[in-house]
Amino acid sequence: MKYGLKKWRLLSLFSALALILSGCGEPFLSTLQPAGEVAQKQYNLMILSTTIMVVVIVVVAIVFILTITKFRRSKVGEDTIPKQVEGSHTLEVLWTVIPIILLLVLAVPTVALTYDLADQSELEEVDEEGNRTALVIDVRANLYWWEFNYPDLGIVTAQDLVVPTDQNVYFNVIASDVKHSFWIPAVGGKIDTNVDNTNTFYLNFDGEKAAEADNLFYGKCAELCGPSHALMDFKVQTLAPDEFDSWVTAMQEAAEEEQQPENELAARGAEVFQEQACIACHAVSPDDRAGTSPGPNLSTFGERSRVAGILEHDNDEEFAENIKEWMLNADLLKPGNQMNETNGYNKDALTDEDLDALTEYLMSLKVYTE
Amino acid sequence: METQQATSANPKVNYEYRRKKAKQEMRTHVTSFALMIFMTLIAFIMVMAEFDKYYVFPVLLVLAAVQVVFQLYYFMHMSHKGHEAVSLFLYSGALIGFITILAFLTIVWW
Amino acid sequence: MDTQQKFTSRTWPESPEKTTLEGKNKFLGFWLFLGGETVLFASLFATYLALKDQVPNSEHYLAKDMFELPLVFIMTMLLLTSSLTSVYAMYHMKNHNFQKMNTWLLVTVGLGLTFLGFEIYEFNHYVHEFHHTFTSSAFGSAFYTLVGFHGAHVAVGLGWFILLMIRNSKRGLNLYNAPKYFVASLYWHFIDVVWVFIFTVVYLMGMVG
Amino acid sequence: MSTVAQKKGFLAILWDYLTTVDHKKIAILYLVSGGFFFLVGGIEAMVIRIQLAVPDNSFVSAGLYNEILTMHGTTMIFLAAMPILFAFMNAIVPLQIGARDVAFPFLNALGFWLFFFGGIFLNLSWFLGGAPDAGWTSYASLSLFSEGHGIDFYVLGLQISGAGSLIAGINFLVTIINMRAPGMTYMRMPLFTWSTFVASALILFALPPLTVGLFLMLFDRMFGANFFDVTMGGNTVIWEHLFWIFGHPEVYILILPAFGIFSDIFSTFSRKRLFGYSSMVFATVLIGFLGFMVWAHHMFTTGLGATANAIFAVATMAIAVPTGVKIFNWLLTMWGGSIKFTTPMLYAVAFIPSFLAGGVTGVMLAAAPADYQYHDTYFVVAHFHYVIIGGVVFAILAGTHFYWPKIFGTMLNETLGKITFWLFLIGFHATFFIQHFLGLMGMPRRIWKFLPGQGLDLFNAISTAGAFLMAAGTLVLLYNVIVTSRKNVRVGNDPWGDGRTLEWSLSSPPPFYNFKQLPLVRGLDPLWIEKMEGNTKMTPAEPIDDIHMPNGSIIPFVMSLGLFIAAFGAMYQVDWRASGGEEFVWSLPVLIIGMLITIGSMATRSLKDDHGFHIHKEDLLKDEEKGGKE
Ligand code: HEA
Ligand code: HEA
Ligand SMILES: [Cu+2]
Repeated sequence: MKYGLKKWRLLSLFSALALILSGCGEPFLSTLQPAGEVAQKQYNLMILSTTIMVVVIVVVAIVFILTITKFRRSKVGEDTIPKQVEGSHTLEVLWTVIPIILLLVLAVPTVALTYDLADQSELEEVDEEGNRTALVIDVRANLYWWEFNYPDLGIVTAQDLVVPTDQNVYFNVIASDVKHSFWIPAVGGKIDTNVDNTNTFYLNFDGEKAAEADNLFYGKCAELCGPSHALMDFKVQTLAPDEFDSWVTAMQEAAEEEQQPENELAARGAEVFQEQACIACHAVSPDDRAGTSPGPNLSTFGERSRVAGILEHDNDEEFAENIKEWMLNADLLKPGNQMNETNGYNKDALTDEDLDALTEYLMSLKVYTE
Repeated sequence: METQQATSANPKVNYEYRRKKAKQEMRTHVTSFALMIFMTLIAFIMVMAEFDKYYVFPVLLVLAAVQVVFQLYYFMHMSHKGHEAVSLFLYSGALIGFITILAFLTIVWW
Repeated sequence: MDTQQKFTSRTWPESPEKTTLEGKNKFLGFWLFLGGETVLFASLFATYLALKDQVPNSEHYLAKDMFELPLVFIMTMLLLTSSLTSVYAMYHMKNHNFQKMNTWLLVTVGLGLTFLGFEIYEFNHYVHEFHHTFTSSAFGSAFYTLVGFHGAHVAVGLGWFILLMIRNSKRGLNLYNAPKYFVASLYWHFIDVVWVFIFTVVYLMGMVG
Repeated sequence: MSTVAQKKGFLAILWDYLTTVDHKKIAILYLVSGGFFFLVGGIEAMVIRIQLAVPDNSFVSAGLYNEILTMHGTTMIFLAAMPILFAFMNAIVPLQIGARDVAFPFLNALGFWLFFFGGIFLNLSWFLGGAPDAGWTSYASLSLFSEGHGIDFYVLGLQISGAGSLIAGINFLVTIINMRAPGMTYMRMPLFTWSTFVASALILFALPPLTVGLFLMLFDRMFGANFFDVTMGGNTVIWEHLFWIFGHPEVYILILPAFGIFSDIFSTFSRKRLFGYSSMVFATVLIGFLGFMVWAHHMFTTGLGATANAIFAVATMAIAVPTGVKIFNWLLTMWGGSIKFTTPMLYAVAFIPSFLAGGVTGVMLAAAPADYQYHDTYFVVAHFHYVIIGGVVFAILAGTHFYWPKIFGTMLNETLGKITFWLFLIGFHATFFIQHFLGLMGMPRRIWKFLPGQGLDLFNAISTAGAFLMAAGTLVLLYNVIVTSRKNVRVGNDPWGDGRTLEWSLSSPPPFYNFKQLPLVRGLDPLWIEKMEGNTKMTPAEPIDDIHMPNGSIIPFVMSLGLFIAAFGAMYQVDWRASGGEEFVWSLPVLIIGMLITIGSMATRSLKDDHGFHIHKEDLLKDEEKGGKE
């Protein structure tokens, strides 16, 4: 393989690499299958740098293999005393200058892209009425859950981020307890959610690529934040722009009117929700307590792709089971999470009937799907 | 092991010469001390006089730097020979310290 | 040959601190240590500058509300003068005049102690007058840490001088302890160097804003 | 004098080591305790890999995983890699420059005991309520949030052992500047000495920011300060900066001595002088210098802004140039030589492609926008294990085999050595090569478990399998050590036959005063020069005379012990105050007693004159008659 490579031209090397790498991983998670402009640009830079590195490796490998095969003592003779060479100026210059050139080839696009990705001039743009045109989402990271607040639209969700495809989406990210990091691998690099102040960056979700990932990307927390750091996942649902608009409208309407329970069991569940003081931490209206809520907003809970970001929701049965699983074993499923006795959650106070009702109620919390 | 260095063939001459040199040096020390006091005074007066801060800050820093050079080169004898390694390391430390401070003034902005 | 050899002012070598190999090593090692201390204090200064006037709410006093120049001026004069007196001590050390050296060291210690006294008074003043404490704000933590680290250095320097004077009171000057005096005085000057930056950066620039 | 050592009982030997100020014995202390911590860190690594062998595993619990992960990183870097390198520096550098000891033998012992007690303190956390769990980087917001005393153990333990490292650094600097034998100019120093010199300079300047950072953390956690408490005006990014201003140079503190060891091994087993010696020296210094200008590449995603990211990205890439110079010089050293594949040489040869792979991924990480993707993923884990294991650990293993005869007077078995090598090499690549892809496929680092259905299962399993090979290699090495020291076949001055530098001109192990007469150094590779002129020994630079030696002392041990005790007091006084003075009443007295022990022993040291002793000329001559052997 090493010998084969050196005959190739740079370009074919480039594309071959890209091809090999893109075979890796799942489309909803892998950085190697970029599904948006930001990830694509970063991916291109990754490929460029990998290509340069392969060139370096090949050069070193050739010299290396020649050296250790040609100059073994068994070959040159036990008693040989080699010439004690001091050095060579020509060679020194050569292997100083060539790496510098290679690095320049990498450094220029690196710097350019650094500035490119930091460009936020679009945030300043306004329409005739003076409203911001760009979509802005305030992300707040909490011990093991995520809040997504759309300040210009007056709505808020948790755990499932909903975004339109093919437009830049701006994120203002911050953490409320300890530092986390906001990362949607397939769509673009991460940015830390500091406790000190907000960071801003943008992503762009490619419609076609999103379709390949079933319009659902995995998001991760990428900064160690405590025991359940590994489980601080979120999901990203992508919608075509017009669909997104109707989602927003639905959300806004749901915020206006009180939701009516679908059936008796759900109505009982709503009562339990109050009795057990779930409401103290969880809002159930899509405009409630953005930025201050101690627990995730549950207004779209019935539509979530996962329970607590980790437990499956493929069909209703599984969903119900996993909700109960969570209610009873939250501390085991996500060790160290804040839904605990100190914060007023007492699972022993839930009877089986209450649990059923609560589950029914939670499953009924939907805004956009029928 | 060698513990003593021969200073001169004639100890007497050498002794008196050394005494004189040391006295002279002590005199420059007193002078530099006076200068340091003077610079300190200027620094304090400038602040009391409430000049504009963009003017005061650089001057204050320069005064401090000069004072420190006096301390290092006269009081701490860095002007004497045999301080090559010393200055290399002290300046390296100062450079790294400077970079640290610069970073904290520019990219820790919250 | 021997480090305990007795000297007269005539046989005393020109650079007693560097005459023995041990002395030479100590001299260099201590300077290197000061190089490291430079970075240490730079980190403290950097932290202080990043946290200066960072307080939770507007009820807290800021640098320019608290600092008093006359006090700082006196402290500066004390420390600067002590730097000169320790130079005098070294002058006499090099002349092998044990008595005078000790006298000047004593003066140095006196000045240092007065400085420390003022510093304690100053801290006490901030705590009681302005409720500016180590735990009241990030600014407070940073201020007391920076200035306190310097104060601790002063205290260590004083302890060092005193210990040297006690341990050598009977022994007199020799090539074994001459380097010790010398590096202690280097330490003392370094403390003064740090103070120059403290009064400039913390107090004077703090007063300006 | 020297023959008595053989017949001592266990207690006498113990006392000998507790009080020793001999650099060669201190080297052994460093090697043994560093080796012990390497095993501890290695076991922790195995637990990590077992937990991650299959998806959704629950071999260890979430909190415990974080403790193990933190202690693995911290132990390996501070308590294994650094001390083992210190062991070689201590054992070899004074010999290489023709000195009878280091500049400050007493401080040398103090440095070791501080490291030792700091390390023990840190590891006692396992038994006293839980280890630190915020990663080896211990970022401020999480470490302030962390309950219990784990982080306090981290802070105090590193503070104590950090002081030890600083002392060691200064000691080596002064030794190298002041104690070189006649003729040993700077540009004749072996590369291992040079890299020790530069690494020590890095220690001198990199440790203070860590010290300050740890103090701030200590004040915040134990004394109510607010450096990192945002609600009180604090700022957590300060910790990140201070940590990395230390942390990046730290990795060069590890790799530079490794480069030095390899340089010496390459030239020895190629029978050639190092190619491009002066550019190698220059590159070492340059790497050390640039090492201070790049720390923010660990913080590309913190949000420092495009300009900062761009500057630090380019500065980071620049380090590839001097490192490349080194790689090519090593290759050219072998080129035209006569390469003998001994165990140390195998490691050296394998080091080139392994480290190269780690180095180039480093440059990839330096491309800031790409790092937004790599950061905090297994790609980074792969990068640094490639440079650390492919560089530092290989150098440690190579050095262990290479210098073993010089330190202990007997060789390690070559066949077993080669078995260790192949197991370790294959295991290492199997474990970490695949992790690059895990990272790119979206696996964050520091995760306790990964869930099924994300395409990460197979590669993780392979990675774990590789780790078992490394463990097997380590076990073979242990076995090797045991059997060869049982056999204890004594060896001569230059057991490898191709020694070029001064340490090989002395008996193995050297007499406690190293050089009866300081050698006259006539050029680079002084022993080689003499060999080529048909001499069997170095030409002495002085007549035989009395040798001045320092006395042993228990004070370094006691002084460090005092700090160790005081640290417990400092830590539990927090609980004492929290309980309103009800519980942990012993904490304050313990703090005071500990400090008194330390200060008292410092005072003892200072008040008591200790002039050392002389070995008399006659004894030296007698020693010589016996053949200079122990
Ligand atoms: C011994 C330890 C060691 C060494 C030597 C290095 C060497 C390098 N490291 Fe590494 N690094 C670590 C240990 C080390 N690192 C650790 C422990 C971390 C993670 C810490 C944590 O977060 O826990 C880390 C993380 C880390 C990051 C942060 C990643 C992140 O968290 O997002 C970066 C980013 O720039 C980086 C870069 C580099 C570079 C450019 C080098 C360079 O020095 C490499 C230079 C070498 C070569 C390039 C090969 C030889 C050169 C040639 C043959 C010439 C030609 C080459 C070219 C033209 C490319 N390292
Ligand atoms: C010198 C540094 C060093 C070394 C040598 C190693 C060695 C190894 N590391 Fe290292 N590692 C780090 C430094 C190092 N590591 C750091 C700094 C981190 C980051 C921590 C953080 O994120 O904060 C890290 C993190 C880290 C992770 C990531 C964890 C995570 O992010 O969740 C992993 C996972 O695979 C890993 C694996 C390994 C393995 C398999 C080895 C192997 O090479 C180990 C090989 C050794 C052995 C296998 C020894 C076996 C022991 C025996 C055989 C014992 C015999 C028993 C008796 C005699 C009692 N390490
Ligand atoms: Cu780094």
